[in-house]
Amino acid sequence: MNDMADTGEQTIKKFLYVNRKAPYGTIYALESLEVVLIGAAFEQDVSLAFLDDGVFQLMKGQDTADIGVKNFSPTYRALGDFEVTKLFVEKESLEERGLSEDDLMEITYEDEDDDWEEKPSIHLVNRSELAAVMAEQDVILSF
Amino acid sequence: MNDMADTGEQTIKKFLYVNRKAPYGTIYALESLEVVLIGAAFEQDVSLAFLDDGVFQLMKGQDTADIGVKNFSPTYRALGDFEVTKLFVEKESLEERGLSEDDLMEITYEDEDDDWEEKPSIHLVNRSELAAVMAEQDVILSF
Amino acid sequence: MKFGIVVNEGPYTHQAADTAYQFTKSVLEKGHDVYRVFFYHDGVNVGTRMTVPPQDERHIQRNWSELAEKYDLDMVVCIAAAQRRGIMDENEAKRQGLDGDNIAPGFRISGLGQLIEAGIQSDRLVTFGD
Amino acid sequence: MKFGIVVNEGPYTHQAADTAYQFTKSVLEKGHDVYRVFFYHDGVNVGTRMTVPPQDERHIQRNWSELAEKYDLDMVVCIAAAQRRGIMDENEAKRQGLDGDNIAPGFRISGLGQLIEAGIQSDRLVTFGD
Amino acid sequence: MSILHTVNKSPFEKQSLSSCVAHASHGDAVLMIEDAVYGAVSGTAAAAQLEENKNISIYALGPDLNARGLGEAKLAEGVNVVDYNGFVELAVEHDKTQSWL
Amino acid sequence: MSILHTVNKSPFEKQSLSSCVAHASHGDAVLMIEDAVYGAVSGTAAAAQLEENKNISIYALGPDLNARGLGEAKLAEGVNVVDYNGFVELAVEHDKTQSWL
Repeated sequence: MNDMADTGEQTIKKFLYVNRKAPYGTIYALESLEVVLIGAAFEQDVSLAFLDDGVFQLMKGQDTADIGVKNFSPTYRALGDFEVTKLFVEKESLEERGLSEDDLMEITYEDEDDDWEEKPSIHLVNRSELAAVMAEQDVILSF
Repeated sequence: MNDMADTGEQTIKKFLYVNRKAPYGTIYALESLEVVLIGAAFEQDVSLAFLDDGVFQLMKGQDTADIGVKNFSPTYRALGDFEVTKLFVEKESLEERGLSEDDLMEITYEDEDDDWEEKPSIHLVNRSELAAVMAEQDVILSF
Repeated sequence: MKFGIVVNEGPYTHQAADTAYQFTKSVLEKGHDVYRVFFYHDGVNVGTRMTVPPQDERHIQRNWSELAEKYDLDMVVCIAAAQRRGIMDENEAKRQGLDGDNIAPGFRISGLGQLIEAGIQSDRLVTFGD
Repeated sequence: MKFGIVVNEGPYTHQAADTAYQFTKSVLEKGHDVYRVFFYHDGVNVGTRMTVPPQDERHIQRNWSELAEKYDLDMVVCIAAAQRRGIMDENEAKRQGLDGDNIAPGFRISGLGQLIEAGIQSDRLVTFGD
Repeated sequence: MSILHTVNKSPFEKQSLSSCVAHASHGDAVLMIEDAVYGAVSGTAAAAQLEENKNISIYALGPDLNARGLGEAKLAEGVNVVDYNGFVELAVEHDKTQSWL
Repeated sequence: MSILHTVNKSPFEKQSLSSCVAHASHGDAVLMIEDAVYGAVSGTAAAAQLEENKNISIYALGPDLNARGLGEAKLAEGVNVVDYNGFVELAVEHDKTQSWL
């Protein structure tokens, strides 16, 4: 609880949502995203980590028409509107899967502290950098 | 259907139950065993394959008291009474998991065609032998 | 050709119930027969009529119920698996002293023997699961 | 110390609901507090009162309901996940035009905000799943 | 007596595709569906294992590839794409199916 | 700010234990529960990966070991066995938990 900031009655904790599963094969990616959206209303310090098969959630060009399942990938691009702006994607996970950053959707947000400049939400990090992100959290949710 | 024997009205097919999952962590091993027991009444030509984590199902000395889950491992030893007598266990799967045949329960049956002599139900096979067992089946059920 | 279909996972959580549905639909549209669809393990959860998915998502139970009606499918929910997971038809609910049932149209509850029978009677048995 | 517990898988199919139960029981017996137990994904299926497991098996729902009664636990089933999977309380069933509900004693249905709140209010949040 | 093997899990998460390929016999087919279609992407360790085995035919389900944003350009050589009808045809052509769950 | 990592899948089936260990930091603990306790058996590739990493403490849940017929004699060196109470204590001792599902 060392890093927790008490601002009056409001407790602000560092929340990390860990995404390690591919979309569509199971519902975990979608229902994790639903938690992130609801959680945004609580004004915590939110980060998302994408590693292992979780990086597949951010693939561009997803088209689910033929499997009859809803395509929820556009929601990731809307995360900025919910002030969810820190998406850490692990380089090693991409490489092992034959992917690069070019395979991912472009996800940006408008920085209210910097004249609403459009900035990238995705941060490529390597494994040890991601471990450091995990280490500094208060609450880690993974589904 | 080439290998299917028609004996009057009775169709006899070669059924293989493939067990690739560990017990207790998930229910698949138990509910697969329930199918085998019910299936025994249909007098088909039944074999069981244990490979990958499925070999863990046959570990001796299972004691589930402290996890509060029913220990169903004794049922494997009763399979002979249901005339389920062909249990193929893959050697490579055992070795990769640091196990040998000594770690497995002793499972036997009484051979009615051989003066009720007690014989082992477990047959250790290597990967290519197991592939051959799979190839000769009519129906393969895996859970 | 006669197909048997086995569905081992519940709706939404795993894609298995969706893939099985698309596959079964293709089997029928190509003019093959489906001897039986058997729901086992968490697959029994496909057969509850109480799911209310979001409006912009597919309704998995209803998809199956409609397919069953159109093609007169035999859809069997395993009784042992259903009891563990709280899927009941009227008879079972009464027998267990429960105050209501939740089985969806087109599904019936029966024993594991129906799965073995599907294996014996079908030319191909195809399993969908986790 | 205050614990929040998250249960993401249904009864019997995965051990998660059992392990979570044993863990929660130990937390309470050691004198710690449990702020809330939140059931998400297939975990909502723990909260149906219609399961009838074999007599020689543990009754997972009943275990949880009894623990809740003994320690006055707050056990919340996620409404969105519950709707997808057919878990309903009386209010929800009415609202959806369904003819009955199936929620078990000690469980209540509420929103995902209750999970976030558990994360904020608990000293430790421990998740059990597949 | 050939087998249509189906696999539905990502080879980066589970070892079922690897075990399936190791047990497939000459003339068998392996069809990747659901999350297993990630195994069809070229240049990975999973693809290398598929390419090693020349005695079996390799298929991937198109609807699942599209859902996951995997275009033809990303696929390993030798992977054949089929739709649900093609899946049914494969099941008809082989004597039995085996699901590597 | 140390983490108690929990893993519940067999390392022979899924790569979650491997990924967990690769992301654990100095002072963290890894607790194997449910089917992950198979990772505690000595002489396997999984055990070798655990032994490599000397900066983290390794635990396995006793009730799950017993259920699966894994006695102390089969365990790799350096694996500490705890019961559910010990699990709770580990959760208390570390600042947060992370479940590798």
